[in-house]
Amino acid sequence: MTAAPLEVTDLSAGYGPTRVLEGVSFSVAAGSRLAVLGRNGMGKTTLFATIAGQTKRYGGTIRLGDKELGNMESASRARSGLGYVPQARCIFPSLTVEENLFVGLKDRDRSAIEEAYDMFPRLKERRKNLGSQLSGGEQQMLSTARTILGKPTVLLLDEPLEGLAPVICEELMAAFSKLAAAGDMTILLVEQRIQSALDFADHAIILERGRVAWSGAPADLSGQQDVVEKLLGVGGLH
Amino acid sequence: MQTVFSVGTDALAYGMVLFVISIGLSVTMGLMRVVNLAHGAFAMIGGYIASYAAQTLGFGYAAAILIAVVGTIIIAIPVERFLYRRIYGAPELTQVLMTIGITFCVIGIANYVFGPTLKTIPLPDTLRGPVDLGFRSIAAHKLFAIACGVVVAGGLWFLIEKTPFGVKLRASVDNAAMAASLGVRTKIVYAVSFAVAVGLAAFGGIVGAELLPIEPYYALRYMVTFLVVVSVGGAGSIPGALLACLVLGGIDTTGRYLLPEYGEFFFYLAVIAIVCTFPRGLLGRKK
Amino acid sequence: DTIKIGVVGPFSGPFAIQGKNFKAGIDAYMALNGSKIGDDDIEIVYRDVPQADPAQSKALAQELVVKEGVQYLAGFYFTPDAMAVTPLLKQANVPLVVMNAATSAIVTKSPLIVRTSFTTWQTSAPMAKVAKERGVKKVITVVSDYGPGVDAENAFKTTFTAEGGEVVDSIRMPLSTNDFSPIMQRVKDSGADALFAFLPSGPTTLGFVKAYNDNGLKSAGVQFLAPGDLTQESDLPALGASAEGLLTTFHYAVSHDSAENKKFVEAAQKAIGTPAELSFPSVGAYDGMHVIYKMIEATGGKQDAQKAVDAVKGLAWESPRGPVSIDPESRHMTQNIYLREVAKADDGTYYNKEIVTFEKQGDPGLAAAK
Amino acid sequence: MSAVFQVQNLKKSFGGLAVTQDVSISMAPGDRVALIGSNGAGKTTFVNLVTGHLQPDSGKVTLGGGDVTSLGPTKRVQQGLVRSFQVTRLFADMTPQEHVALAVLQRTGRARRILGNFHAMPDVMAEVGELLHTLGIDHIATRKVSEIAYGQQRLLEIALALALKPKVLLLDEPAAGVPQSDTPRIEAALAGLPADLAVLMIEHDMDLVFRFAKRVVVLAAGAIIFDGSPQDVTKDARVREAYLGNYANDRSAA
Amino acid sequence: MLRDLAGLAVILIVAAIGFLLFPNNLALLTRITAIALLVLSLDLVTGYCGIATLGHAALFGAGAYAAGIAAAHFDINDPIAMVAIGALGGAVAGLVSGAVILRGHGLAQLVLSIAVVHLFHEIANKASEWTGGSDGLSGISPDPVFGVFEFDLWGHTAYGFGIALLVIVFMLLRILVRSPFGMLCRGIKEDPIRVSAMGASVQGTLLRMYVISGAVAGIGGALNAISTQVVGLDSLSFTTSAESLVMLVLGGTGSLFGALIGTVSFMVFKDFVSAVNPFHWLTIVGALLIAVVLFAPKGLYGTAAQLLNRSRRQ
Ligand SMILES: Nc1ncnc2c1ncn2[C@@H]1O[C@H](COP(=O)(O)OP(=O)(O)OP(=O)(O)O)[C@@H](O)[C@H]1O
Ligand SMILES: Nc1ncnc2c1ncn2[C@@H]1O[C@H](COP(=O)(O)OP(=O)(O)OP(=O)(O)O)[C@@H](O)[C@H]1O
Ligand SMILES: CC(C)C[C@H](N)C(=O)O
Ligand SMILES: [Mg+2]
Ligand SMILES: [Mg+2]
Repeated sequence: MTAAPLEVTDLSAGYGPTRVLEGVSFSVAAGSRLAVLGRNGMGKTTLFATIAGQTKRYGGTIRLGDKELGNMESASRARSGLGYVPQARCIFPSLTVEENLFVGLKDRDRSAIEEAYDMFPRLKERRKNLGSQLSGGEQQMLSTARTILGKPTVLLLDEPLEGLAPVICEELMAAFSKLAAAGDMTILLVEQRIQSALDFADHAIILERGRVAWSGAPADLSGQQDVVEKLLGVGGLH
Repeated sequence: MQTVFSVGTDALAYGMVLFVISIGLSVTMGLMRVVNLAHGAFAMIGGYIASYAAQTLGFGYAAAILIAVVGTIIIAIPVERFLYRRIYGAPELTQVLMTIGITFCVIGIANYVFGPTLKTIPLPDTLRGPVDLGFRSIAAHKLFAIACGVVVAGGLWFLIEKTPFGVKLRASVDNAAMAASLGVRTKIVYAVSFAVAVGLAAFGGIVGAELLPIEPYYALRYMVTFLVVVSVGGAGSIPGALLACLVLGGIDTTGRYLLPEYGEFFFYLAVIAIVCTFPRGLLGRKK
Repeated sequence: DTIKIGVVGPFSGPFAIQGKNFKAGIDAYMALNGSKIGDDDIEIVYRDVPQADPAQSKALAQELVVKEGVQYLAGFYFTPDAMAVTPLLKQANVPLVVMNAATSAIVTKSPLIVRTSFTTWQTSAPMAKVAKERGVKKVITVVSDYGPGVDAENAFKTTFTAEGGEVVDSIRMPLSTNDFSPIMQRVKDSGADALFAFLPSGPTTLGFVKAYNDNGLKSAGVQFLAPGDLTQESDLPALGASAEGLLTTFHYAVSHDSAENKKFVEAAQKAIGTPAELSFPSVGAYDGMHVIYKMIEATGGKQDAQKAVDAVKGLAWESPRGPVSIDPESRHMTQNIYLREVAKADDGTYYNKEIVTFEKQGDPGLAAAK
Repeated sequence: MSAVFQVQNLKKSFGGLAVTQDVSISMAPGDRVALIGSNGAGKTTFVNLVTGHLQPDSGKVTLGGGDVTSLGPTKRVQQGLVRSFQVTRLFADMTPQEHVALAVLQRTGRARRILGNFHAMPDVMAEVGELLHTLGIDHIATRKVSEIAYGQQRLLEIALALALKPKVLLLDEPAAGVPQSDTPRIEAALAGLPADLAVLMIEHDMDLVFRFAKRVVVLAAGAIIFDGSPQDVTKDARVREAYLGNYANDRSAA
Repeated sequence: MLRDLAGLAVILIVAAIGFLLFPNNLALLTRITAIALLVLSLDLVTGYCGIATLGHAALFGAGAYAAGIAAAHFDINDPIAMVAIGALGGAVAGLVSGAVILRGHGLAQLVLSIAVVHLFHEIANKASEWTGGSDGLSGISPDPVFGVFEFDLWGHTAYGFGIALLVIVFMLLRILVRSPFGMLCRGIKEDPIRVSAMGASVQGTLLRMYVISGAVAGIGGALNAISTQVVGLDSLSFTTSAESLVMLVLGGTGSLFGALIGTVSFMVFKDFVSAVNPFHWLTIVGALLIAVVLFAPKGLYGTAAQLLNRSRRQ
């Protein structure tokens, strides 16, 4: 599979009566890496969930490759190449690690599960464990590995580093870079560790109260101290 | 000694009949997480169709079973599409309300269409009458029920634990939204599972009709029994349900033999004891 | 004027068929005897109590009296439901005609009660004589563990022991029993020559009778004796061949051979729609209507409960079940009890065939209670 | 100073997997300890054992000198041993205000009252308001928890633990999921804790660990491989390899 | 506080409307009142504590039998004393069944509750010396209330007495559910582990609520015994339990108004359709339940409240 472009235009979405996203537009070229930044509760998770078809979309369009995802069901989006690693991990608690991975395979052969084990040897050790019996970090690995097994063309990663040991974070970011570099996937990343996200991405957007408040290249951001402080609330990048 | 054997045989037979009827409920309740109080209603529909096919249309037993199972599934399709689909993942109590409502309707309709009398499904000659086991005689249809129980248990266990479909079903139940985001077509998975559960209910209703006869109130009369058996076994666990049926069938049968006037006490005390010792059921799925 | 009669019975739920029979009996009576007495129109107001629920029964009876203004209360399939309304009668100035509930004591609860059905004592006691006559020495009783079951057990035991027979064991089984194999095993092990059983009419009787056959009791020659609840006509199509030859004692069989009954059955079967559903509660209701009509005639349509009841004390007539009369003392029916055998008719259906008649039986249960 | 909290030879295995192997730790009042270790090293399990949510296979936990090994979780909390959860456990239908109020009421022995209402208890309201303010979630104090963002839930989780005024506080990844912009709030809340309180924090955010901890304990495969000062931990080869990776280099460089 | 008074006013107004519209149906209205107490009591454990139970009639029946036996066998005929005994009986039954039911969770809990109500039922059936067994306990003739108001055929006294009890209980429960204890119970419903991590005893709290709930159900049972002067086995049956749960869910769990609305609408609807068509009303009631799930998934009150909230926000 080769990476596909993603284009979001004028998207608004939310939960029941509460609107969270308003007129969000951006596009990501095939094979490139977008960092989605923003403070607590600004709608990053909502944005990803809407693209994945799990949150109510009020208006706007989402195009993946040449397909309009608008009213598609989640399953069809996944089959069109969308991969989503949610912030809440959402592993299947009553399935074993291996079965969890199996679900992510889509229609690939069972033997492909080994790819996940290569990526996270820890999972291989725990393959017979139930999802509910994994440690926090192991769940995070499982969640990421499971989605990658499905060979998505566009991958949405919502805070994939949360709860992972520093060594593993490094390995994982390296793995993501490799996937992107191989031209297999377009990657969108939400990450609290801003520096890691900026190091990884070739483009960034910042959400503020459900709107895109800034958009540009990571390098530009380092220069704009005021933006960083206002939109990200941190004293400076290091 | 002979008595022990004899009571043991009864226990086995009764337990297996319970198993065949309730196992479909273990699928809806344990795997699909729907507290399906209408399970008995589908078993009853199966029984009615079989009875109608055999009595009125003159089909043979095997053909009647087939017609009834297929017929029940066909009836269940719109019910699943328009009613059950709305309560997957809803709070348990909402499911209770909906499925009791469905049960009431089915009872009312059955009463209207078939009248309030008992309906029987004539057995073929081979399954009729007693069979001599040497130390006692037992009804042939009970042996048939035991055989059905074994086959159903094996088949269902394989389907759920060993096939890709089983994995997808369990994943959808754990987290439907996530399963969908991984490309599982959860609606289809659910519909198929529901059809399997309903088909099993119908099958059980027919095979068990000799002990639990078909009449409109069937749907409520045995609801508690099914519910108890499935939960004691651990909802969603095929071996668990089997074990529970055998244990409870054993306790019930022994109790009724030794102290019939306290049979009910034995049964429910045993239920309490088992549930307190194994809060997830005898072989319940871990969550 | 319109005179209203309030009828309480199980018109839905597991006993719906018995309620349906109430209605059939009432409809049949009104079809044959008109729905007018003098200038008064008779109107029936039905209220549903699906399962024994005395509180609901009382609330509905009260509503019938106060709101609907009924002059007569009737129906009542279950004893507790009938019992519950007895305290109302006097103040409401309404007689109660019990069309089924079969516990002896009901009639003692108020002088305004008349019963046109039977009591379990009344239908069970003659069976002891049958057993004795047929040379049965040892009997085991098996009954459902609730009021009527206990009545049946006591009635049979008392009479049979008085006749010199022996009851080797008495089993009371929970109403919820589905699998009777272990019970039959007990019966077998008890060494009794005969089994006396009571189960309420309906689904469980099927499993019971089948278990009797399947566990080899029939082939071992253990006789099956029971009051007629066990082989009510509406259950017979299901019981079928497995019930053939069972002996029961009861006050009414649909097959009863008399002109009166032919007329009744024809009308009642028409009323119920499905002829095979006709069963004993219909005759209780039919005769109950007869009694009420007589009461209305006697009072000229005026509401006077005591006068109405007094008017039918000692009343005798030819019922579809045979000659009957209202015992002035107890206000319960004196009637024939028949020994019947389940037999196959020429058309392949099964029916209760009357073979012996015990004439003019009162209620031994009331005497026993004293 | 004598130990307020002590764990001796704690062992636990699941099936064949030894998750906690002979762990002993003791803490004195005022200690600020960070417990780190790679994923699946057994940190959460350790907390569960200590708080009584899991039963150890062997070993002993003492609190303020008394053996609490056989006590249930509730009793341990009542004796001042409080934890926060790695995966938030909150009451979805209740508001942050109600959460914290409940904790305060429980601490002050009023949670079982069947009369009255916390809105009418000025001391409770004051304390709740203050805590929510410290953690920066007072603006959503009356929203339902199910409607607030994950990061805010994490902060509430911490507020709950603080409201119980523990003697020993165990924090399981308090900053995971909390945006960088809000970690200072957590640090501020921690800094404001009474000096004699002993705190043990599990955390993968090394910046936070090094700012907070006076002592670092490293767990690997269920066993303690390091127990010492933050300065020394970055120099320990095993820890660097098993856990810190490049972080140690960055740090010594910075 | 304002809502309390409003609630009180609504109950009284509805009670008065009931009285004026159906002056000849007071027996039914009284019965609804008694069942409303049962459903309120169920709401305490199910709606506020999240305990799934299909056996709550055990507490109601225990109260009814306690009051009934006191009257029939011990000549305690003062209605207020009977209510007190009923409350006590219900509380004891609550303690016993709570102790059993609280040992399970979810489905297991449901099954335990079913077992408990069956055991209660069986015991009452067996102890026929005391309870009248399946024939029902009769011979209950309560004295006039305060020695003045006789229980009459028209049911005026019973109705007034019932409404008075309902109002008192309702007000007390309003206070209870907003108290710290009530909040603790809601917490347990959402996440018991979190509550125990706060240092509160989950089992102890729930058991306490069960006892309170038992007392409330017991009062309902006693009212039923007093107003109908009989107690039948059905009062502690599975059917009654299940029906009360249906009423609660219909109205909306977790709010006292929901419990009341559920009871009134279910009972009135059922009475109405079963009077119109005693033979096929079950189908219509079934359809009603389905319709409620489809169109008012949070129950009648819950959904109405939600709609109101939404329109207010917009
Ligand atoms: N289920 C929900 N119902 C109502 N509102 C919600 C719901 N989930 C989130 N929100 C609201 O939507 C807004 C955006 O939430 P979202 O989870 O998208 O933020 P986020 O940027 O991912 O934050 P975080 O960094 O904490 O993960 C928040 O204000 C939150 O309160
Ligand atoms: N109930 C259980 N049954 C079997 N294994 C378990 C169980 N609970 C935890 N484990 C295993 O024990 C190990 C330790 O888990 P623990 O949650 O303590 O790790 P942790 O150090 O907190 O990791 P993380 O930093 O990822 O949260 C893990 O490998 C996990 O898979
Ligand atoms: C034997 C049955 C007709 C008796 C009836 N159920 C009663 O309670 O009296
Ligand atoms: Mg987020
Ligand atoms: Mg952990």
